[in-house]
Amino acid sequence: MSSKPHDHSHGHSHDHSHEHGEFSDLSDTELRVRTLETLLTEKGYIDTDAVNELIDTYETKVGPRNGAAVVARAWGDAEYRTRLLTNATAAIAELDYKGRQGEHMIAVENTDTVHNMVVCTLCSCYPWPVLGLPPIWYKSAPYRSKVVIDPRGVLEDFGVEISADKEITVWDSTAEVRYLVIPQRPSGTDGWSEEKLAKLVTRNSMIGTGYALNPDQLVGEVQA
Amino acid sequence: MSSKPHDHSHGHSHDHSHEHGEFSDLSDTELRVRTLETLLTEKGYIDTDAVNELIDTYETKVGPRNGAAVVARAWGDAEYRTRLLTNATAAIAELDYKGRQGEHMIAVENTDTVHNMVVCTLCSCYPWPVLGLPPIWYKSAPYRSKVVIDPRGVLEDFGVEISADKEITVWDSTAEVRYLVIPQRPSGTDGWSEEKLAKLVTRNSMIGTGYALNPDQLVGEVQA
Amino acid sequence: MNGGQDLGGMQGFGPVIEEQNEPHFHADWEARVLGLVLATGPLGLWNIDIGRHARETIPPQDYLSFSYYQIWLAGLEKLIARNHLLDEGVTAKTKGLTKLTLKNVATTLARGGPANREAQSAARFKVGDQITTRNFNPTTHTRLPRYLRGHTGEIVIVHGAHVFPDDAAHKELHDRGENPQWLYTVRFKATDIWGPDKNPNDHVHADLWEPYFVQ
Amino acid sequence: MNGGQDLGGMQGFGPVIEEQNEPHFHADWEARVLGLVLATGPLGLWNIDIGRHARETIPPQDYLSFSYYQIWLAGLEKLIARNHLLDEGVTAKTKGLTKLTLKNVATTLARGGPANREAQSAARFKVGDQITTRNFNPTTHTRLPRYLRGHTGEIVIVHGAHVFPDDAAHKELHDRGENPQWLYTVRFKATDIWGPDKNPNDHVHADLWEPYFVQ
Repeated sequence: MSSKPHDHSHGHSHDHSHEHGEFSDLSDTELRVRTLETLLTEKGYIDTDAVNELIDTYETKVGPRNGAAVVARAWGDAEYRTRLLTNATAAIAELDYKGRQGEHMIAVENTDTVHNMVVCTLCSCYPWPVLGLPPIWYKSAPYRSKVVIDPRGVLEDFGVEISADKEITVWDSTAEVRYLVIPQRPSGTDGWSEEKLAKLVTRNSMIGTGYALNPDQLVGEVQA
Repeated sequence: MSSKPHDHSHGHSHDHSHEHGEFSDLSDTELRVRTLETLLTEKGYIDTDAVNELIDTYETKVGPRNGAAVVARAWGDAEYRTRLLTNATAAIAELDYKGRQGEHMIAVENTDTVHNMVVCTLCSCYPWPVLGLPPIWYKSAPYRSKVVIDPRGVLEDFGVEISADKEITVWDSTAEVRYLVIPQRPSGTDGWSEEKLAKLVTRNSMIGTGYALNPDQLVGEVQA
Repeated sequence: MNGGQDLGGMQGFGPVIEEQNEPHFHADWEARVLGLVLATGPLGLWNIDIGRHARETIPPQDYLSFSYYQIWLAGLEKLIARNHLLDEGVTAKTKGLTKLTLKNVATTLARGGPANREAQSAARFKVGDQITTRNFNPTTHTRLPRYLRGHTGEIVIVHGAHVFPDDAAHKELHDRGENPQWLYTVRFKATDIWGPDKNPNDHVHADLWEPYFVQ
Repeated sequence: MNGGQDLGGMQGFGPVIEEQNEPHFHADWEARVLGLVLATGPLGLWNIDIGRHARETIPPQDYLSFSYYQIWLAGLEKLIARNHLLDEGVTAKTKGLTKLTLKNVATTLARGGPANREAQSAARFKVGDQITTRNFNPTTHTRLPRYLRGHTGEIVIVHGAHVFPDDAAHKELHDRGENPQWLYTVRFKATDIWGPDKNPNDHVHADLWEPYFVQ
């Protein structure tokens, strides 16, 4: 039994003081945000309906199913795959996915010899039009710090096995270029429709922290 | 007036959880320490009188007056200065200052052309036998991060002026060698006794974040 | 700047943990912060690089303790304060600003903010060239992370000229505007960046502007 | 390891602020932590390098938020837990350990813990030699900070052989003991370490062991 006499309450003390960014609990943060929104609205800088629509767009309309459709088409259509690898921004726009945080897209393809992983070590750059908003782990210090120095350790964290003689290539999104990983098409999917193929394409497989699902993983699997 | 709607309470929230090191306020820390000491004592690992004596040693017996005596002697005694610059550990031991965190001493001398500053970027290494326990700022992230990359900025933080054509040399205590800066002897102190000279030697002047006092600063000046 | 945001190669944060069935937002205020950031951007008072610098100047101990939307919130508060948006007597009208309305949301998002610009000069490097990154440590904004400074890599993509963040983030310091520079994807060997014990098959790519290279 | 402790060259923490009339301790518990660390060291269960590694493995967001005695406390708790000192039924007696007593305090402090050892071989470098530091990024303990990796400097002092922390901190991983190595003070130009905009007069010195140098 541990003899550590301290608890795990949320919040910890500071002996040093600093002048900004502090708040004691979530309700304080909530109050800060509410006050900010109220003031910005009152002073005419923002429109509540627009704010709601912005949130709704990324909560319900834009997400990794977009990217899955792109990948499925690339798997099924050799000419589309070539266009995607040559000019990803245009090829993705063919499916009407474009705009903010997807202005300059590059698609990188996993093969038998290369596995791609995407990160933004400096902030949280992520291809919104095809993947939606990034998950917490993508924006977190553990992922951002580790994947460039120990990508194999990150794959282990995700329970993903990879051979030591396969190249791992990490793409650090340091500019306004955004990366989409095209995972390898699973075997046993010959003749599948794009709709059915898309179901195999998980969000993590398009970041590089996972593979596409195998057909036998499809039943009952929640699509991330 | 600032319109920021958040307060400055001590403590802030964590959305992520981690498994150790958290505690909600100082009284929790106090409780942890008390429990730890009680258990260690009960199980026979430590002796309360010894713990008290260890604390008392560094609270009341060992401090920067030791270093000031060393510096004053070096200022007044050319042969001692040579011994100090050649073998600081032995020269400092002549004054009976030695032991823990002073096992391997090097004295570095400020001149008209070189100003020395001491840091431990990786932890808090400090020459205890001559300077006692380090002040908070010496152990703090601002000092440890900045003095190696921007020593002139640190001097500015301390209100210390230095010419751009004087060399600043920083000593990062990465091993068990400990550094003592010998500040420049102020003018107007000819013929002063070692006792009187020692009063000019501040703690900061022996770390390099200050100069020795001038004679006219001596009256009413609290010796750090 | 070498702030809390410059995380590449740091160690000790523990494993990457994926939350199962992660919601888009973990509290209502997170959604509002996203909305506020997206809604205030079109006011045109700051660009993406200024926004990033506002976040990366959060003191490292806070940057690393905050959740990501707390970082965004702290950054947004700075930008709002710096532009005096909430000062007494100041309104969008007095500032001559037009707010984003509901009917413009979709087109604004679809337009995004392309960073490519007409080149001011010919590209100095081509695919296959070896480059060495500069060693510098500005206190200002840069997108050359510490772990890629002073290393040699190979150019694998030439993107054209893009807004140069190191200048675009600092209108207050100098008047270089967007100062577009050639942008390249550079391929580095993991063994070159991190040392010989790394897997010799592994590589890291980053998108770097011409001024980041030793000329 | 590239943990929260590796602070050299980080930016954004703000100015160095000196507390006027700073007390030795800001709370009673700080004094007790100092006393506990100093009193448990002589039990001989860990050395200074193991102690440092216990502190630097505190997650960076905590390391940077804790006060320094909180860091010491968290490190001490780890060492105590790892050595099972407080497990049920375990005592100093059952472990065969002798506690530091009052009468031994002065001599124990006066003796300290010298790190110099007999050299296992001749020194490979002498004063005036140029050396280049290795580029490595171990997850284990090292005293070669990130900001000094892959840089060239000049040897200015030869200290003799000292306990090699990278090995002494990791008895659990390998049995190299103290593996003493030649220790040197190396002088680096600020412009070499940080870039050409630094003052060409300025230098940084660090104490580095022979295995840190490219051979």
